Amino acid sequence: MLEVLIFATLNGLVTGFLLFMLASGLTLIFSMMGVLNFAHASFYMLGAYFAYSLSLYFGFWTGLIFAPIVVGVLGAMVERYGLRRVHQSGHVAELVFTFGLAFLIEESIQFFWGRDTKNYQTPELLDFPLFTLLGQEFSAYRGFMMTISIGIFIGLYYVLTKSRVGIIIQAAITHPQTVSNLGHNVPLIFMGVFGMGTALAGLAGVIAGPVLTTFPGMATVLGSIVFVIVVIGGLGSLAGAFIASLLIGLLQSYAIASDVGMPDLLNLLGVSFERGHPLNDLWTMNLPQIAPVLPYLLLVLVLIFRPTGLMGKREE
Amino acid sequence: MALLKNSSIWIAFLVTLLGLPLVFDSILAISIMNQIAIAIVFALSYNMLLGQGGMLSFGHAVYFGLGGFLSVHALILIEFETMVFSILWIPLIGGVFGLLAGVFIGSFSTHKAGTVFAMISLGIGELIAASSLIFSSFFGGEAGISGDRTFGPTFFGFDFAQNIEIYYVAAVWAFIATVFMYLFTQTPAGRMANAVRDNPERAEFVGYSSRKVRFISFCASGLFAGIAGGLFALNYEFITEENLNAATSGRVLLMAYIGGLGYFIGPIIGAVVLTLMNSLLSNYSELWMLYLGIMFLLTVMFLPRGFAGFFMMHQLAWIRGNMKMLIKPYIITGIPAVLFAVCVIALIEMSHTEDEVFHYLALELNPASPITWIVLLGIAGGAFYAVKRSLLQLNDAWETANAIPKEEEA
Amino acid sequence: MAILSLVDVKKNFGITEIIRGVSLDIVEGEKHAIIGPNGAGKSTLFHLISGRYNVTAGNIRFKEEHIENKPPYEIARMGLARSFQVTNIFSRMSVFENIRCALFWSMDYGYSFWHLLGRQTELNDAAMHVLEQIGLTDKAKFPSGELAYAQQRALELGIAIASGAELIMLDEPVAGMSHSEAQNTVELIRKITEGKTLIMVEHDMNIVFDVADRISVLVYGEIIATDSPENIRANPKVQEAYLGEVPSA
Amino acid sequence: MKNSQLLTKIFGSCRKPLLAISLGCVFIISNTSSAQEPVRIAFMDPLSGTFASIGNTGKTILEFAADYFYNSKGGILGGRMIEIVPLDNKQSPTETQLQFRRAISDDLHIIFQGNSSAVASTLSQTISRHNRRNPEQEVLQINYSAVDPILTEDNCSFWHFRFDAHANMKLDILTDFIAADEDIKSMYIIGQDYSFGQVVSDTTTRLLNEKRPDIEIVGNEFHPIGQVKDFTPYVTKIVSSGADAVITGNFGADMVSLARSIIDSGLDIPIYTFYAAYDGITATLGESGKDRIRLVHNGVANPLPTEARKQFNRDFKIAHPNSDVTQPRIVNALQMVVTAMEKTQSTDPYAIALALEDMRFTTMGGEEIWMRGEDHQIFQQLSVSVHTDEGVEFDADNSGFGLVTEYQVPMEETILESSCQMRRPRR
Repeated sequence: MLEVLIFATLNGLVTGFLLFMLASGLTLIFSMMGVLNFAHASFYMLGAYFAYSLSLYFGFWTGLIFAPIVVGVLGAMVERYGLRRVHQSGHVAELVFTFGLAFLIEESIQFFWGRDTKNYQTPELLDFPLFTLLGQEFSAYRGFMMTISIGIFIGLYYVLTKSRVGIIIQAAITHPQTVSNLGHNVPLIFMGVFGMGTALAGLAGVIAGPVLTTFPGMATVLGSIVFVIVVIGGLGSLAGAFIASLLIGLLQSYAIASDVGMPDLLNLLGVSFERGHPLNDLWTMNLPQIAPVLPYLLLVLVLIFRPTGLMGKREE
Repeated sequence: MALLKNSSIWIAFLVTLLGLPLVFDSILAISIMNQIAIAIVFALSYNMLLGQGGMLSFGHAVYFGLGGFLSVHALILIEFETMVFSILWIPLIGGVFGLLAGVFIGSFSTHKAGTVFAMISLGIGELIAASSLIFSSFFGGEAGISGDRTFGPTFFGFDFAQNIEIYYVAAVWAFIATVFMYLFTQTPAGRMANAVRDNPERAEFVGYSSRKVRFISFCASGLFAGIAGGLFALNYEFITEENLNAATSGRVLLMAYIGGLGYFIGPIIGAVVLTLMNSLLSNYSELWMLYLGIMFLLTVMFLPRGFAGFFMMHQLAWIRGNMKMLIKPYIITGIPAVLFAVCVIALIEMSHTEDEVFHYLALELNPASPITWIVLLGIAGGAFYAVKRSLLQLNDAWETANAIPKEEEA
Repeated sequence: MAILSLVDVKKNFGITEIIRGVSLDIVEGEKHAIIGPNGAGKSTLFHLISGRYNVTAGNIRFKEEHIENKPPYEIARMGLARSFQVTNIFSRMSVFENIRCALFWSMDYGYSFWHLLGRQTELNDAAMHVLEQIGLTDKAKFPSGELAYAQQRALELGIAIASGAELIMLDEPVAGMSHSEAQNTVELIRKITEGKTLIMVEHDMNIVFDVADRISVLVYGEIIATDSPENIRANPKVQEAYLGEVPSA
Repeated sequence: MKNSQLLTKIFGSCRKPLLAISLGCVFIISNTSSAQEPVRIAFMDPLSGTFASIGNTGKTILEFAADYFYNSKGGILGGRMIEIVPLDNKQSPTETQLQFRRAISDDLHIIFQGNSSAVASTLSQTISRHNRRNPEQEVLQINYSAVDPILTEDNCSFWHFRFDAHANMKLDILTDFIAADEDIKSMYIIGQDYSFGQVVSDTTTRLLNEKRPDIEIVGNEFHPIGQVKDFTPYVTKIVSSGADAVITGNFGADMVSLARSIIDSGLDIPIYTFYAAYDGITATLGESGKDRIRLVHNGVANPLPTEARKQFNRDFKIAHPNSDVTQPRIVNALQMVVTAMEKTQSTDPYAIALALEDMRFTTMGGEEIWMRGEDHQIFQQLSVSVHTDEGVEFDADNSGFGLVTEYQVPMEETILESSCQMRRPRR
């Protein structure tokens, strides 16, 4: 049981950090521009596909460096030529725009790369077990994923708290109006942040592609979860997003690792039902089965009892 | 008074609904019209939330789906004679259940509008879609549940075995639902929904709890979505989990948005256009979803108020009798625009085909030859340039057509 | 008799005290102005009375009933109406609809979804009457968000007074207006508050002294004086608060 | 899609035949070569969206087989060509209903459908209802791939024929194969949380209990279909359970992700599957899955039994270099349907159905297969094959990897009882 716990924690952390790479960009975009970017996970998917194509010709490492850049540039262009135009029509229009964009990106990916699963492999350099614990290997690549994610977190933290641009961005998150009044070029900041955010999502895609499978549905699988994280974490709070990412990563991982369910609860209460009972589905439900929907449950509860999110500082 | 004044439009609407099968009587056409009738009710119910009440929902399919599931269960009960009533009332059962779901979910989710509401609706939508797969004795798992509408008392000898009979049922229900949804906008509750959408704070200072106003709209919207779900159940005699999941919620958002949120007729246009595209386009090209995505983005970018908004833009020019001035510039811009679209589609389709000869409109193109590509690209480029140039003239014409005439200014 | 009375009302935002113990009685039928330098807490005081903010301490009674910490809609239903300093209308609805929405509750429509508005002659006439009063009859069908500024201000007033509330609170009703527009608005205010109680925040001293029966001076969250216009003008504390500057007559 | 078809569809639904003809004549020149009306067969599967690659491959095989065996040799029924009409159901039960109505509208009475048992059972119910209400306009369902046993058991229908072995038949063979492996002492079952996943779980548990009571089922796990980002947490449980083998009914991305996670964790145990080949899966598993992944399927993989079968594969590969003959059962189904047509000299679904019942047919692979009349279930030889790159004459995804058959069971031994009580229409 111990190794299950340890590996569940490790897996949870890997997923959590990965989610944070997506959530950090999204939360910046959301806080500053008020845009809930539905297409954020689609940029993650684009990252994986670009990196896959690059890796075919130049190897994994080139993909790691250039794919996020390409995605970032693409993201900045989307902001410049799409979102900025839609901005005049209000938030709902922006949201609907990103909603359509997600749809279009998925279709375009199927158009250019086809619908098959892509054979995007981990680099040979990292193709060895980092350590073996109680018969189970922890691959070096997962260690690498974690390192990159933590590196990004530290880098982001440093940029946002220490650099001038970071301070403007921080201010723009909590007081978007004031910053524009101070004469900063807000559209440029928006474009930059959107580009940065999507590049981070792209990077997440690059490193997740080989282990989580590169296929056209990979954005959908992750899409709304990232949303959930941003909202649970709280509007305008990077720290909140960080905590929520880890929370959700671990929550899902533990839920799958656990074997408890309603039958255990019923045993504890000394109640039992026959198999033919109309609510049989309910009495046989177990935690691993509902693990993927736990984030949504958490989302609804958080929003009902604390609409600002865990660490949110401002309401809309 | 206002009712009487508008009654000619309503009669025209009813006549169109009932008369369409006389014009288009193929099985396919009836099937599409059935879908349209259902989609109209569903999209209008969504517009009650977003367009009228300012509540952006990502989980509206929940009410549609739950209404539909209850309706199919009702059909099953009728089949086993546990209940005896005409299947004509099935949509009402769907509606009542949609309403109940709305009352329950609305009681905690309408506290705020904006992002909080949107995210709660997303969460609830995902939760219910996921539970529908877990509780398979009620929802029937991924295969769904199915019934048979030909049981129960007949209605003037009709047993509803044929789709055309169900179409008339759906058309009448769609008409009734549309009338009631319109009338709702003409009541104090409907107007306050607009007021709360525009300015929830001020609404409180004129004596209304914005939460309660939202709650009423939300329940009404659930009711009509449930009716749409009931119509769906009658039409297809089955329902599955996919009818209450996020994809269906997304589709109704697209319908309402593309049609035009601010106008009562908008969602109707959206429902018709999207249903037609969905059922016709998909058989002509594998890439139809790509085109749908492109069209959708272009609509959001260039027609922010949807198709209805685009038509309404011409109201002023129409009133001033200046529509004539616009026809020529529209044609001048329209022709290269269509040409551009045709070429781009040809290029996209050609790069996707495996055939040696690519049939396109009246042409037989050779995808292997670079000349084909160059020519198409050239035409597309030229057309694009022509559009850009003529847009300026169109803009001028637009300004003149809408300009305030001299005497009015004075 | 006091229609509205505040007893030691306090409001803190975090550690900042904005209102520091305000006590004030408004007599039924009087026209009362609240003046004070920027940041004195005038708007905050309005928000506390009308229910937008909860009080930190103290109590507020309107017609002998406690209204502190009640939601705005309940206070509004008791007959207290207000306007806003920043135009706050239902911008995507027509001018007529704006007024009609303000009338629903007072004409007992509640949350009705069974009355068809087209048929409510009395309601519609009442709305048209308000439009007449504020001079927007010819703009009835116009989208309110596209009105000129002064007209929006007039509509703002119209929404506040439409319900026929006994106590009307106006937050800087003439802010940003030209001299002649302001004069018209003052006339309008006088006309529509006939026989009612008025509380007004205003910076333009001409108007304040023109309209008000009594004036309270709010400085740093405290009322330093409440008196007739003449006495206020002569009050040295007031003069000091205005940086030694005697409010010009 | 051909233009004449497109036009007739547009104008057909507009009831303006004259206009359609006058506009359509431009294209007719190039498309009407034979005077006789073609025999039109619908192919209804996902052709767009997430599952499109499987559907498109099926369509390609069916079209190729029709041309290869019949159209290039002068057609059937005395010179009529076979025309395959694709209908895109997006693997959605709702869309299936819409497409079914389109099929009726287009006068299509034979529908090939394979993907998803949920879709197959929706279609079967819809067809039964339709045929009952519209005598003389019946439709026949040719199910070439949906394996939920219920379709030929409790919910069997006269109008439904299945040309694939159902899940219980396949599991019977697979568990025989597992039971023969003395090294396996414990088994982990993991699958998607839906009907097929549950069938795999229940049947495996039951059969292993009968055949090898000493094999312990150390895990029986369901995960939501298509929603799992990362299978590592599940694999952790597999590792800690100490299982000697894994069995799964997963398909698509869920299959690839699961296999990849198992391989990445360094767990070296065999994985028994149904759908772990072709459509990009073989290429993605590649070297890392070699000799570890086994599939149960009908017919045989490498080495292919007859020269005719090999030649078919080669010719297919020439025409469609990026596709594979993933489902030879589609070819069997087409050949049997055509045989039934020729035998009755008719395209009437009722006549075809009667002719198909208890038909014995020799495939291009040289084996005799049998369509049982009582439940409309095909019986043929079943195999277990391994994912490898050695001895692979016909690979998958052009990856060099493919399937090599390790274990074969002749048709007679695959026959199971059926609980089907068929309601037969009267004519």
